[in-house]
Amino acid sequence: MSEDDEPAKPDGGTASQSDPVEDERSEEHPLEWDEPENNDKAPDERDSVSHRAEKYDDRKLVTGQAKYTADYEERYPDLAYAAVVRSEIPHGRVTDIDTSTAEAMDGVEAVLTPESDAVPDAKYTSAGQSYPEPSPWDMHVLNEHVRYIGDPVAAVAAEDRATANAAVEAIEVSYEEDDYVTDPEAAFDSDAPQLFEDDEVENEIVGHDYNRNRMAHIEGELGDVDAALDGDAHVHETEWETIRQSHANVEKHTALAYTNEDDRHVLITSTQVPNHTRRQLAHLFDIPIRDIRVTKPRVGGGFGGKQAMVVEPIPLALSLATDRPVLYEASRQEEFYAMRSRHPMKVRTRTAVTDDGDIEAIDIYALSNTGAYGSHGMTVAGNVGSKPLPLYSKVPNVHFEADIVHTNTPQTGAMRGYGAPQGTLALEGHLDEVARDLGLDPIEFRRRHHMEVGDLDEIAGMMGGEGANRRIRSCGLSECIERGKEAIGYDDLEQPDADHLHRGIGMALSAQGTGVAGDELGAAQIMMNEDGSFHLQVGGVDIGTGADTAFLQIAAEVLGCDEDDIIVKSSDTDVTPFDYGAYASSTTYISGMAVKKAAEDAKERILDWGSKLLDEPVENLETGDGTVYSENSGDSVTLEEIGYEAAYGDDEREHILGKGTHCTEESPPPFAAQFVDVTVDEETGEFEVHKLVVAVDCGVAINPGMAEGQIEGANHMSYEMAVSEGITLDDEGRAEVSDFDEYGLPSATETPPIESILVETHEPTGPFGAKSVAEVPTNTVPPALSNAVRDAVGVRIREMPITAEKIRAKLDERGG
Amino acid sequence: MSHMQIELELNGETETFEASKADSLLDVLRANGYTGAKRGCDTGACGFCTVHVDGEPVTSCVTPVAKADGASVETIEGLGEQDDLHPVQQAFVDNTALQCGFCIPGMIMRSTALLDENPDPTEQEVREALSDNLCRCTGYKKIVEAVLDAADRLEGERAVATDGGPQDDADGRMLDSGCPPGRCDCSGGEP
Amino acid sequence: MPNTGGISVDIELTINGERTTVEAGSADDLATVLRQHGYIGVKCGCDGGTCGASKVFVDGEVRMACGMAPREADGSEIRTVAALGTQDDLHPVQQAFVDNFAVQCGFCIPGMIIQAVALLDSNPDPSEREVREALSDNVCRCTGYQKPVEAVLDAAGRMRGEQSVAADGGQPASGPPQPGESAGCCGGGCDE
Amino acid sequence: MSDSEKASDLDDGTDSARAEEEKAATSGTVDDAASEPDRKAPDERENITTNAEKDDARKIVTGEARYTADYRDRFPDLAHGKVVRSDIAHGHVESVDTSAAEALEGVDAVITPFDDVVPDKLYSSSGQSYPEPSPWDLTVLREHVRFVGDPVAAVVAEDPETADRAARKVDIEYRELDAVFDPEEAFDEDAPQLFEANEVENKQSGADYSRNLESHFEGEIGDVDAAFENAGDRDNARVIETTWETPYQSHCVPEPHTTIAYTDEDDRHVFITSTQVPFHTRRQIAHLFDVPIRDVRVTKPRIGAGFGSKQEMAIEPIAFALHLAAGRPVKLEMTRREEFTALRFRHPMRMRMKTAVTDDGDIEAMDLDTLSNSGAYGTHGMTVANNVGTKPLPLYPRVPNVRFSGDVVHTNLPMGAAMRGYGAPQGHFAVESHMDEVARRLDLDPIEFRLQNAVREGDLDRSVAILKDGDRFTRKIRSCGIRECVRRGKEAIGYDDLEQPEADHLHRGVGMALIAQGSGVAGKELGAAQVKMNEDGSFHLQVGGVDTGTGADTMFSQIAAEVLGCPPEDVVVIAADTDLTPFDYGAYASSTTYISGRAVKNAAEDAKERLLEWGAKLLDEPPEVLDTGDGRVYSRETGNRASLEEIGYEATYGDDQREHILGDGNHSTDESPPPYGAQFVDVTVNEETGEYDLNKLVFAADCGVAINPALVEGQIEGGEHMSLEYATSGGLSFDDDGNPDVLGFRQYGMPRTTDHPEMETILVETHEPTGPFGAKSIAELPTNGVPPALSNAIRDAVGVRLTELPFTADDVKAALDEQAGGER
Repeated sequence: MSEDDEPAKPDGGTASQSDPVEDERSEEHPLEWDEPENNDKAPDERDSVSHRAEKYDDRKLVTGQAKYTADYEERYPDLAYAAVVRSEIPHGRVTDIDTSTAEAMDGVEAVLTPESDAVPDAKYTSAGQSYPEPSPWDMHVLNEHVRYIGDPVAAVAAEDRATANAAVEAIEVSYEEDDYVTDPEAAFDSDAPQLFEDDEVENEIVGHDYNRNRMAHIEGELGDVDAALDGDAHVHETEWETIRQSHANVEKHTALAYTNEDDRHVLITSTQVPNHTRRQLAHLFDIPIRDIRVTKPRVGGGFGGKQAMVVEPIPLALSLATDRPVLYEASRQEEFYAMRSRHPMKVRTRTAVTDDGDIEAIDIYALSNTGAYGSHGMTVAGNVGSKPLPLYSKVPNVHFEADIVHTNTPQTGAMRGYGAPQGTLALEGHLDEVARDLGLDPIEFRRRHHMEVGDLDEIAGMMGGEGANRRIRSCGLSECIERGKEAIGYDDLEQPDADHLHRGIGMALSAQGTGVAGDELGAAQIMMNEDGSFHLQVGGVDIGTGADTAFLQIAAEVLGCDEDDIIVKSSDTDVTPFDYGAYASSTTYISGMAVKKAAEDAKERILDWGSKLLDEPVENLETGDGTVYSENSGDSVTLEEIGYEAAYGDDEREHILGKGTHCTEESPPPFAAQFVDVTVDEETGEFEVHKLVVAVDCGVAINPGMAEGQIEGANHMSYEMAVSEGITLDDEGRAEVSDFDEYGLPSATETPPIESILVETHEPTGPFGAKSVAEVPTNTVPPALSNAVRDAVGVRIREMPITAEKIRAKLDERGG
Repeated sequence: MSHMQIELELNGETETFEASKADSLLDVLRANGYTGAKRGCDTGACGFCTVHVDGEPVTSCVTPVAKADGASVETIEGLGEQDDLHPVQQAFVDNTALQCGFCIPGMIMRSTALLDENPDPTEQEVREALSDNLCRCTGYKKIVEAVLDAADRLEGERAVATDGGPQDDADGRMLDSGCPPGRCDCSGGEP
Repeated sequence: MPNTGGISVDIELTINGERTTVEAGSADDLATVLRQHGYIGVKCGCDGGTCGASKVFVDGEVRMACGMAPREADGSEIRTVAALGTQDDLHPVQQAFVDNFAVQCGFCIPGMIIQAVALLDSNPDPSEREVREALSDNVCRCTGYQKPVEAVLDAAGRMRGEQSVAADGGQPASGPPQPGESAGCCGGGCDE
Repeated sequence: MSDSEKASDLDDGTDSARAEEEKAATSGTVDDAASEPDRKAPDERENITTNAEKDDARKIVTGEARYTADYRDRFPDLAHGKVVRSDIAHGHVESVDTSAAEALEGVDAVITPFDDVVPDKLYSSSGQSYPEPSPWDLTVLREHVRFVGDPVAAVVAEDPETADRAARKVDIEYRELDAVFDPEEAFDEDAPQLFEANEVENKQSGADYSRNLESHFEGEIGDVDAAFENAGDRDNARVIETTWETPYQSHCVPEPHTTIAYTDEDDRHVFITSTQVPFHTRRQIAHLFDVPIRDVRVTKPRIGAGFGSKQEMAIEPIAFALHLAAGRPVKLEMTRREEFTALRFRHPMRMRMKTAVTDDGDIEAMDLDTLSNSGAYGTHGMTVANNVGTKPLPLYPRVPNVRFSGDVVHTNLPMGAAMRGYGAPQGHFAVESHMDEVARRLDLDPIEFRLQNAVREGDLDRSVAILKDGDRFTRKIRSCGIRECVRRGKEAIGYDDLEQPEADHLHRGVGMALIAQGSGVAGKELGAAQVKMNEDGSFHLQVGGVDTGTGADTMFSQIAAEVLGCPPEDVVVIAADTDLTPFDYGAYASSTTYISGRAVKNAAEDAKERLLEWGAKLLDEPPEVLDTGDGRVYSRETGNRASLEEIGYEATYGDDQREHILGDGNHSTDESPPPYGAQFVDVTVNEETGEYDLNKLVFAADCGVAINPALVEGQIEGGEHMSLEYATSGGLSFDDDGNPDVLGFRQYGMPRTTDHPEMETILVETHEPTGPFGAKSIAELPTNGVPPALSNAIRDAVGVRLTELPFTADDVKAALDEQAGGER
């Protein structure tokens, strides 16, 4: 995701291409990177890195002993349970809340309404982003002005869940209803019902126009697109539409708040952004940051749904009101209608392409439906352009524009891919169409234009100013395409015997980023124990991806010990250093680099002690196999010996510590080539996906097993985006999905086999050459499946999801 | 083990507790989260567990809970809040009259009992009143000073800031009271 | 505490071999009761019976505990994921999930493992399709089911003794060696 | 300033220069100190020498502070332990019948020395450096019992009552052995022997277990025998010898030893325990139970004081074994009776002091010998006995001939161990009473005589290292306010115009004792700390140092705040958790301010460098002209300023570059500068009854710069209380079978409010260049003074000398009668 499209940054970025400038850029963004030694390790030199180290919490997970937030229940005998009263109307004002019956109920500890003292009335955004957030402050913890069916209005704490739910039922809310609007185009009308008065928003975003329900407008251009479009080249135009997808985290949003014996306001919460949440709670409740502690146990998946302070204010307010620990666990129904979802979008792509297939211009326009509130609205829309477009960084004229519009529908937010899936569909579907129009092989057509090592990518920075331009230092796209083709059997595809069955293959490329360029920070500390083991304290957040294990591997690689010799403590704002959190595919690259720096800092001290004990100059010494050894004499001393000597030695003593902090302007893209093998029944339109193949260049995979897991999970999510209806809404914007059985999450039987291929490149700016992997495979199945259907039966589906009915309709259209 | 129900008027609220006949009042208080009263000897010899029963200071570790049934009990939890201390508590804080603090809840309960019946005690009277409460850290000096200080505060209570603090400062921290470095005697030097 | 919304009842259960009487509020489902008694391996991912995270064995049958009233289970024998193996001595299915990286956030894993064990009891040599069928009502959001399916097939092999598992559970024969294996008991750290 | 410059700068022209250079070379401290702007005039201090409110004070007075036992509610399935102890003084356990106990409902387990969960390794419970300078002579549960109170078995049950009942049902059969209770008798060849050769590892110097000798040591400077001979032959000099005896003393820790042991969801073996030494305990548990150090987590909540009794892994192993046996969290809480009969005590000692002195009061030789009764086991035996000499003898570093020797002997009585003062109280009783006696016999003013010989700034002190080879630990005295202490103490007690009571049978006298201690164990300490800045300009401080109630955490926050330029409450202290905080040797040897505090200072300065860097960016001025203060970074030149909060937000969320401002610091040193004190006692003795009244205690202390004067006064007053008890009451006694007579506070004479005379406390500020902001230690110093000062005061009042603690009216009466008899 890219928050570098910040409102603060005015530069529309019409970057000229003239050579002197290009030279300056080359200096600003050199191809050569002065890389720390030992960062580039040949496979046989790697001890921990790129090994399939066992995920350190797996044994707890498979024995059911791992603790997620709700599992801490037992630790608080006086725990109270929260439940929330939510708006039943799409738009209006709360005129009265009758809490008397609820308050009279046995076991009810507190009932909070927007008027209660414990409920802050400050405006805020739930978006877990840098500060000030590039999202408008347009939310309240509890709302008097409700804007969608699901908006929180009141909250209850009771001594057990049943009582809390009963109390919620017993609360009477009266409304004065306002007109509402659920369609983004309609909402954009000047006479449409207006969701926000001007005084209802602070920290407004560039291009906002609340009279037209527009929370932001963004635009950027390279070269002169209009000129190119008016030129001789063919102009192609296509329109695409994407679904409202649910994160469907298996663990629901859950947070437990209490005040401990040291007066620390503690939140045990299922979050991707502990440090942002700490800051946001402090501002919202006007409590000093230093008095709040946010800690994250095991988390049952985030996918962006927890890159936000979604539920934490409710249990904290209730805990302050009741003076008891309070647990709030959202229901699955709330997950579907009152938490977060992927922005549904309409995206238009236009290109100017010459007959022999040179792309002269690309123009993308996106209309994003941000729902009732604006968290992540502008930045997600920005990524619709800034993630996929750089794939074709050689194209001279590029324009991207987006409007982000409010409707009286459930709130959207960050979701894995963060705009890139919508943009990738619009770009990769479009280019496939163009290629076929021109009678070119779609893959060859891509090859001619896609990004290569050495390119200076100005598109990523198109809206962020030249500072956000980047030099491409690693790119495995060609090999991804090669190996993907091979794996899917592109060149020798067998058609089914039955005439009405047609088999086709579709392909799509994708690029993501690795962290938010110039807007990330990670830090880590290491302490050595006398037995040669280490404590690693790192702010980075493991939400199930295995990040903690990757940290262990990176640290172990540097310190020359086994992963088991390191105890990792992560994401606890009282104990671990700062981190922006788990989003934007930043964890391995940013937090991992901070870990590497901390380990190297400690290693310096270790080698120092080694040289004392071995009586050899530090320059001769290295760590490995749990020892410090001399490359000259071959003498060695174990880390344990060093640990004991450093802690208890006679001469002098030292606790060997290391610290590291990392921030960068870089955000190198990982790449993916997606292949889909489909058979379509031209009579019914029914189709069967035989196989998904996705080849990914994530630089050096710190843990290939975990990297594959990321790819397969992301591809599954991407597949859902292509074939599932997502969260459908009725006319009032009410979610029609209330539980898993109503939501089209592909089951094990409905999910085609996924073959993941790791293409190793070396990214000099990443820890041991690593880039990111978590998001890029989320972007590719919709275009690749659309392309495959086109390949099989010649019809194009542009509106997700792809269904038999739609294919059948198109076939009929064509037939008739 | 035979169990029974015990009803206490605890810090102003009527509460009922499960208890076994063998339990002391201290056992029951601590088992139910009132851990302010400390267990120091189980023989009534150290005073760490001092609470008020019907207004009288008693060592709860040797008070059979059965005997306290129906009684009104005051514990340290019933006095002040951290940001709104009882004047006696505030005086202990401001006089640094505590170190490890294990004896302090008992010490304070004993002191409030004293000041209830004798609002203006002499130093000797304070020492007499506290003579059943042991302290290993302070040598009693600052504790005795704190109780005498508290007597003055209670006397002029209306004049004292709402937090019972000696200065207007909201949390009454000496640092914030602008005492000149090194020459601060708001920790109650010689009275 | 039990959901005393209404009356609460005592029910007799044998949980992982231990006979016990538990108090259950009438509003409680079996998952809640089990969780309250420390069997947190039973997860609740939905509002009842749709995600499979709460699967346990009730008298040998796989049931979603969240969709079951405690009374229904009165007197029955319950096995949760905790009964299968310990962290140092994993059940082959658990071991296969670990070795195949079939676990990410892990929230759905206990239910999935219970289902897999049930499958392999009845069908020691399932096809990939049969595995997918068996897991079709277990919701997983992280893995795309790819590695869980591979893990179950691998486990089937192990249980049929086709692949020998190292004493420590080890890696699947296919997997590359563990970095730790070369080092001594504490990464070469101890001087014995 | 370079090492050598510094060395020669301090060189007093004696042959110490070599030693100095060596020291400077081996220890960075001197140089560090010199290169720091460490000395701050009082008006430059923002957060030190201010009485910052003790960070936990409000929790303590509201009863919200949590001590170990108060965590019970966090563990719904908490089980409770109880120890079964030997009721014979010496013997072997033949059999343990646990069936009746196990049969009780609610009993989880009963463990004996023969169980697998109970390690049979030998270890020392002493929380000291590694390997401990104490013999490994303990086992967790004991088949060979050596005193009444030795742990033989333990029970864990669902509630404390059940555990007690079960413990009473454990039936133990013994084969009794002869016991010995007197240290001199224990010395005989044919005395019962407590340890077979194979029952001890890590033996200490001079051990001879066939004679129950745990350790023998001696060291000499110059030629003491020659000096005595020479003095004996002259008539302008004389040799004076005295003997002294001290009893057992109980720490009387308010909070009995308590431990909760469990294994958490991350498989970490966690101890919530009232300890002074979390990191030593972690290491010892790991070695004893053969689990990796990395899997053990030791954390300490609020501590109900330690005074040395918790510089011990006293009960943690039993709690852990019970946890392993029960498979659930276990709480083990000692009773007061166990505290008085089975835990730890101050070593009883007999001492002989001999000096050669000229008639005009020059001391030519000192010879001190001590016999320490270590009790049944050797924890801290040798090191405590060492301090009997190495703490007080340095009061007189100019004496050319000094000898110090000692024997540490086992008896079938409870264990001596670390206790506040750590040998120094015994030593000061002997040395400072002896000096007073010498002065009176020479007809010199005891105070003038002392000052004539006492330590001065710039002195080179060898006697502190008299038991060590080489000059490494010979120390340069860089700060010494002892004369100022005496001057102001005299004034406060009214030494020069003492009024005698009207009544003829009442006699008033004043006694004085000089006192010295150390600041940490020279060359055997390590402290470390980390500082992390939050975006609002507040800081998290992670430090290994252990606050046992002294206010150390508050002191840490003041030191960090002084460096970082913020108020102490902006420093959130996270301390003494082996998983979360850097390493620390723990709270003992008066090391916390000097060692851990210095580590905090180093860490804060490391973070300050980064602060100034960021300040430089924001203010666009070079870091050199910037400093921190008042919640800001400001320019000394332009006066421009940026608040720490601005810097925090900029560093965390800035556009250009970001950084989490971190600092870390370590401290270890060969230095251990002595704090000094002068104890004055004003007493009135009734010559008819021997009864005496203490009119006033005055203690003047030089602890360098007091970081928090109010907390320092608290330390002094508390130390004097303990010292007062030592002189006037307390002590343990045993019957002929070694059964304890003292079972609780009722039998033990711990002074109450009404027993306390008026106390006056005087702080004499000096600047110790090697300490954080000039600080030295304070906690132990005041524990040493009252016995000698009272002995001297009684001598002053009625002319008799009391040599055996505690002093009762009967002792005084007896002495008076003897004196009368002598005169007759």
